[in-house]
Amino acid sequence: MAELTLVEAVNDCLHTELERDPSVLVMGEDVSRAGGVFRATAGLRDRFGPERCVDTPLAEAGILGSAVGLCMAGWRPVCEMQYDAFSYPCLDQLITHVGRYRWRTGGAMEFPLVVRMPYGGGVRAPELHDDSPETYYVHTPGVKVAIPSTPADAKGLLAAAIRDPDPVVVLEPKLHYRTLRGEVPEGDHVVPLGRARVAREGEDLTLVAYGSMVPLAEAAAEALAEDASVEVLDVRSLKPLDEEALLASAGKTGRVVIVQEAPRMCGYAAELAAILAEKAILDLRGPVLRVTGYDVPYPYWQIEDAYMPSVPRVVDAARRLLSFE
Amino acid sequence: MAELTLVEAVNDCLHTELERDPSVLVMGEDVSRAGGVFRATAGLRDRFGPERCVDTPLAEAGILGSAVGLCMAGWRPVCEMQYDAFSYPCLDQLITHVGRYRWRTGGAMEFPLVVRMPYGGGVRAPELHDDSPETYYVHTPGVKVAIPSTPADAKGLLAAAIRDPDPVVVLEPKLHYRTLRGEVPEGDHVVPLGRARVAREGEDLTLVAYGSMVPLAEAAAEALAEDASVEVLDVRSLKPLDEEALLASAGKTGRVVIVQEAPRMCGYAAELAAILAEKAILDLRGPVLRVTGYDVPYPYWQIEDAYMPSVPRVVDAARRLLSFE
Amino acid sequence: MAQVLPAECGLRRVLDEEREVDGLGERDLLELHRQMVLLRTYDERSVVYHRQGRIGTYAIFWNHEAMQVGAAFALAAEDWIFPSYRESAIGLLRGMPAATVLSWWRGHPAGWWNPLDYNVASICVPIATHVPHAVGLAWGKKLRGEPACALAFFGDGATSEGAFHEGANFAAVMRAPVVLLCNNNQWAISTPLEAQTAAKALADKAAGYGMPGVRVDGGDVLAVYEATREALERARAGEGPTFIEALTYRAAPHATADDPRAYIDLARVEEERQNECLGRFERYLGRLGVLSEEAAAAVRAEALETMRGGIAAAEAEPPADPELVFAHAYADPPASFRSDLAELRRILGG
Amino acid sequence: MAQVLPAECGLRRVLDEEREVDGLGERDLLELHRQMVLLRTYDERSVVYHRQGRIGTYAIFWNHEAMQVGAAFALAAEDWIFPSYRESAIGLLRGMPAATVLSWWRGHPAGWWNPLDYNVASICVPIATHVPHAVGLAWGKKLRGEPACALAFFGDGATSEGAFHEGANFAAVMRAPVVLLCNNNQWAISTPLEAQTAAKALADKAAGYGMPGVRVDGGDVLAVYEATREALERARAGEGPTFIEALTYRAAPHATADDPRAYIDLARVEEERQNECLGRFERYLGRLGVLSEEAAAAVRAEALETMRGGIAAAEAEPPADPELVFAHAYADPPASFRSDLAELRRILGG
Ligand SMILES: Cc1ncc(C[n+]2csc(CCOP(=O)(O)OP(=O)(O)O)c2C)c(N)n1
Ligand SMILES: Cc1ncc(C[n+]2csc(CCOP(=O)(O)OP(=O)(O)O)c2C)c(N)n1
Ligand SMILES: [Mg+2]
Ligand SMILES: [Mg+2]
Repeated sequence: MAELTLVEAVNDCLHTELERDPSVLVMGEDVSRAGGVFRATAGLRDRFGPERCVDTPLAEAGILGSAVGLCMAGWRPVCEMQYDAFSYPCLDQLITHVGRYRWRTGGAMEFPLVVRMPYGGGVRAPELHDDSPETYYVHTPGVKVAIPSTPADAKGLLAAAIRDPDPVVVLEPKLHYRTLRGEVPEGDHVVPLGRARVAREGEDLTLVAYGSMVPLAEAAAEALAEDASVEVLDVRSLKPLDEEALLASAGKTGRVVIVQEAPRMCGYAAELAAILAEKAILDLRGPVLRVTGYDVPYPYWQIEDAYMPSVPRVVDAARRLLSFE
Repeated sequence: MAELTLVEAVNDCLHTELERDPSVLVMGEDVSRAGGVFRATAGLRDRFGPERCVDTPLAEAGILGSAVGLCMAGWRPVCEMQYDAFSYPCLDQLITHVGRYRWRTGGAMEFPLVVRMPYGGGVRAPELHDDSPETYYVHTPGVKVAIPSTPADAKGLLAAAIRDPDPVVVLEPKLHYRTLRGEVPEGDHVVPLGRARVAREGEDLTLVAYGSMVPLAEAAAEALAEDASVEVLDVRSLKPLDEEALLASAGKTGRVVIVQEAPRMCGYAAELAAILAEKAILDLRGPVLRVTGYDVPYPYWQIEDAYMPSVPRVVDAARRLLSFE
Repeated sequence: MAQVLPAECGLRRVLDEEREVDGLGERDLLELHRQMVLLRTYDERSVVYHRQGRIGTYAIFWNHEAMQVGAAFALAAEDWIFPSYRESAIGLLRGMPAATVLSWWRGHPAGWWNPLDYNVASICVPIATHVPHAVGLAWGKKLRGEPACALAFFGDGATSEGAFHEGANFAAVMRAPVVLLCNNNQWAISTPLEAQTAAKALADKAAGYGMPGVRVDGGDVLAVYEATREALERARAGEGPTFIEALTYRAAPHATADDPRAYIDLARVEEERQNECLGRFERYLGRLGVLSEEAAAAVRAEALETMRGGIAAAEAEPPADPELVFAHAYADPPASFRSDLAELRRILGG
Repeated sequence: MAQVLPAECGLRRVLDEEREVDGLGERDLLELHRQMVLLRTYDERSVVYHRQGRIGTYAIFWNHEAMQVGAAFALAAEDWIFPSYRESAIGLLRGMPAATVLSWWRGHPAGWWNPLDYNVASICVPIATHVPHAVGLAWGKKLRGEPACALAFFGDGATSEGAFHEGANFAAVMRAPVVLLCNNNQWAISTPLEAQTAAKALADKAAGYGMPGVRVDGGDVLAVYEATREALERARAGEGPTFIEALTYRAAPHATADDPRAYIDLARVEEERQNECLGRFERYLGRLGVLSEEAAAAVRAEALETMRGGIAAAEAEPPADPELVFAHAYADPPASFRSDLAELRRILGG
């Protein structure tokens, strides 16, 4: 076990998977010569050559579109989008082709590609370096989505995504790229998609979160420790979702607050709340609350803290729910 | 009042609005010389000239991107996307600019553009002529979304969208373009955004729907008439949402089934269910049920009826809810 | 500024120049003819089948047979074809049953073929988005040291899309062994070429990508063959992609749903129909004394037979199983599919 | 295929040819110098401010001043400028306070200007997506019979994006009075030009859109001015857009966050720094005897004063009101904003 930051864990994973499977290649803007603007792909060019760690032209749809063709030629491309909001040009390829091509061939061909990108705010950056775009991906049929919150999961979920026969989008919380350190198993390490993680056990209330909202939820749980025993569920695999884990925790605590950084309307928290409203209605001891980003453009950074879900906001929601009768 | 089909009502609206406001122009693929592949823009070129009804090159991002510039020059462009799934290339412009530019200028500039398109399935077409993309639009801050279900609303909501100071996406149910006829007020006719419509009054259960799912919900309500008094709420303005109307109906019936054609995960029905789970929890006499398209690529048309929400599926859900204890 | 070719000249031609293409024997010429007749028959029958309600909306490719056959004939078996809806039947040239393509237009699952069986990618419906796929495949084959090249068909309108641009640029930068064949039929549904681009020639786009741009008479099967063969030689020699502009004219509606009378010049259409590509090639073969009327009649009869068999087979397909809605979206589907399928069964059970 | 210009030649130059640009008097030359010094000073101070933690990440435009000043100087007041992050301070040439631009880089609301005040669009962060905006504005002005033209700045990497392509094609088809000015500094962060395109020259892309493509020495303020002026004359004459490739070299990091040593040739950078654009212009003015050392010193002092005042004013801005999170997204916001704002107030209230 090594102590790695979250981005080092991503880098470790890529080294491991390229070593393990000669059909895996990494492509994207500035991933090769520079090793990625966050150094997530550092060292790959030297170790595996410029043909398996490719600096592409500056064209996100071209990256994902040619990755579809690379899959048809037997490759497993891992595409980096440099930032969340710069992945939007590839949405068309993702929705019209990446999510449909396997189905279009009657299951005869597989498209085991990965799209990975840093996502989320709080990093004091100019606009469009702060988005949480998971809804666009989760809503798209034929695509799987994972979001790690720890270095170990950053490696394990990305490894699972790379080995998965289906296309997977992996969003990495850039806020914690370097601030979060943790034990990461060396070599082979796979965290299967479809399994949530109980980050903290509790009895009275469940905070459901993923990605950069998990440490926040844990801090909120800590802050609430005297009032209530709070469980923190790290969804981590948004699609496929570990519905059992969600319903089990809701069944146990009967009180659920969902924390999401993305804007509220049609966000992932809405999907989780809808599942609870359909399948846990008799377990619920109060409303299902959502603490999310607001339905506004991500603000300029001097006021971004007011936009981002905060410990006080989560605590406030939890207290309202705990005192609900 | 004239009896018009839904697409005739759209056409009537465009004639009325271009006549009324010289800064309104229509642009898109095949909208001018041919009058649109569904004839929605027929007659505009002859009446207002090729400069106010513009055949653009085949490039959806170019259409929406240049429309942003047209707004800066004082125009109110109404952009047609030829089909739902062919609007995906413009998502990048929509998310990064259309929804943010007003905010970016501190509110100094307005972007009163409209993106309208035929959407939805059931028309026996090849793939990618059948999508229901509303989630991609609703989740995008700075953008409003409306979906009419009647000829009168097709005219009135589009008129409201064209006159609105903010960008509005209007999805028109192509399934009913020609099959639905109805009374449409002549001349000025505006249906304000943010107001839902009670399509049918009822006491025991509410079917919430929009667009092509409204006639379906009405048929289901009819089929259920003997078992229960069913209300049908036509959301029609997805964003801004008429939350009061939703909560009022849920408060009255205590039983809600939401019908949506789009895939389920993070669909608009999830947002509605989440609002109910948060704000109507004490009114609910049972789970909030969703009848939606499945989380798969829209199927080839010989089996599309199995994908589309159907009267039997809605009735089945309603019966389950009515017998819930 | 880069020099621009005038739009109507600088076209490579073979038939009208009474040239012969070296390396092409009599057998090849007759095979080219057979393939053109097969596609022509497929197209004409499909329009009839549509009118009879036996297939759905259909994108007509009448008078595009020369460029489709000419380009495909230059390929090796391991080379891939990336068709748009306009080349929906191109698989027939690779041994795909007519029934498969007819089923696609019937919206029946039997219409979704396995690209690996023919090295023919799925029909691309969204304009230009398959260009990067062809580029990626060619690039990927090259990376693996496999000889395969790719041929992508797309229209004049497609050159306006970002997807074309990004794909073409990737092709040149990666020196991908791909041929970008632009079917310039001068219309995008109702939008004429001059409303699509201000370029004198679409081939002028090539220089901007650092690849050769070639203009051929798209109604001349031998000219298209020759140009494609040269492009493939460059590709195999590691010199990267070529852009071929095959100039023709859409002498039929865009699709069965379209009524061009609203926008098209019918006199020009009539003129084009007089000069349609199959007749041109048959007259050329006649002049060479290669094709007898009997032989031609036999080829037509065979093609008609293929179509009769094809539509019969397509119509003999059992109705599609609604449960296929859940098939093939994922190699391993999410758990939620189980309950959804259960619901569907309950509903269908009545 | 269209003829291709070799990359390093065919460059329009004025300074090195000791030419003079007719119509430019001494006052103009000194104004050009003043503006270049202003931008140079803005840039160099910003790097310092960043190191001092007084502004956030900053995109350095050192050695790009010639093309920014030269192109902007050719514009009329009613013409619009569409900058990328690389031209963040271009508004200073239109009277925008330095404090405004500094506030933008400080992530403070005071940094979001009203484009109508300066005919300068908002800084575009996503690559190339503002090209269609510039085209739409120019097209829209023309439709209204207003004389305004648009000038869009974008980089060499931007030419790979679909947004550039679609915008350029619209510009030519609509004959929009727009100048597409490509800042070819030969790097996109760490990606060198040869990994971005296989074209011999980016200007070769112009022919594919049916517009003139011009190559100028981007370090030569007068050459850029002259080329832009000619492009604007064409635009005003209704002849549509022009693509200008301004060739230079990124002699500084991409941004303050970037460390180019990993990928760049430092010797080449050093060489470029020796030949940086402001020094070149000052030597030219010296040779003409137009600029005395005292005058130059005064101009520098004035620019430094502007920056001192600018950063002071930016830092004097009151902390941004968090409630602005809900401002300006909509002209009339949804009802949900009320409850959200109430929540925010409760939280901030403690
Ligand atoms: C992205 C996208 N936008 C719009 C359409 C609708 N559409 C289908 S065919 C067509 C015209 C295509 O013209 P062209 O590229 O010249 O090909 P052709 O049909 O002439 O062969 C359009 C606009 C589409 N299929 N995909
Ligand atoms: C759509 C998009 N993708 C990626 C990025 C990240 N990014 C910022 S600058 C840059 C390089 C741009 O290079 P170029 O166009 O040459 O302009 P330059 O920075 O050299 O002025 C990249 C990739 C972005 N801002 N937008
Ligand atoms: Mg065409
Ligand atoms: Mg550059």
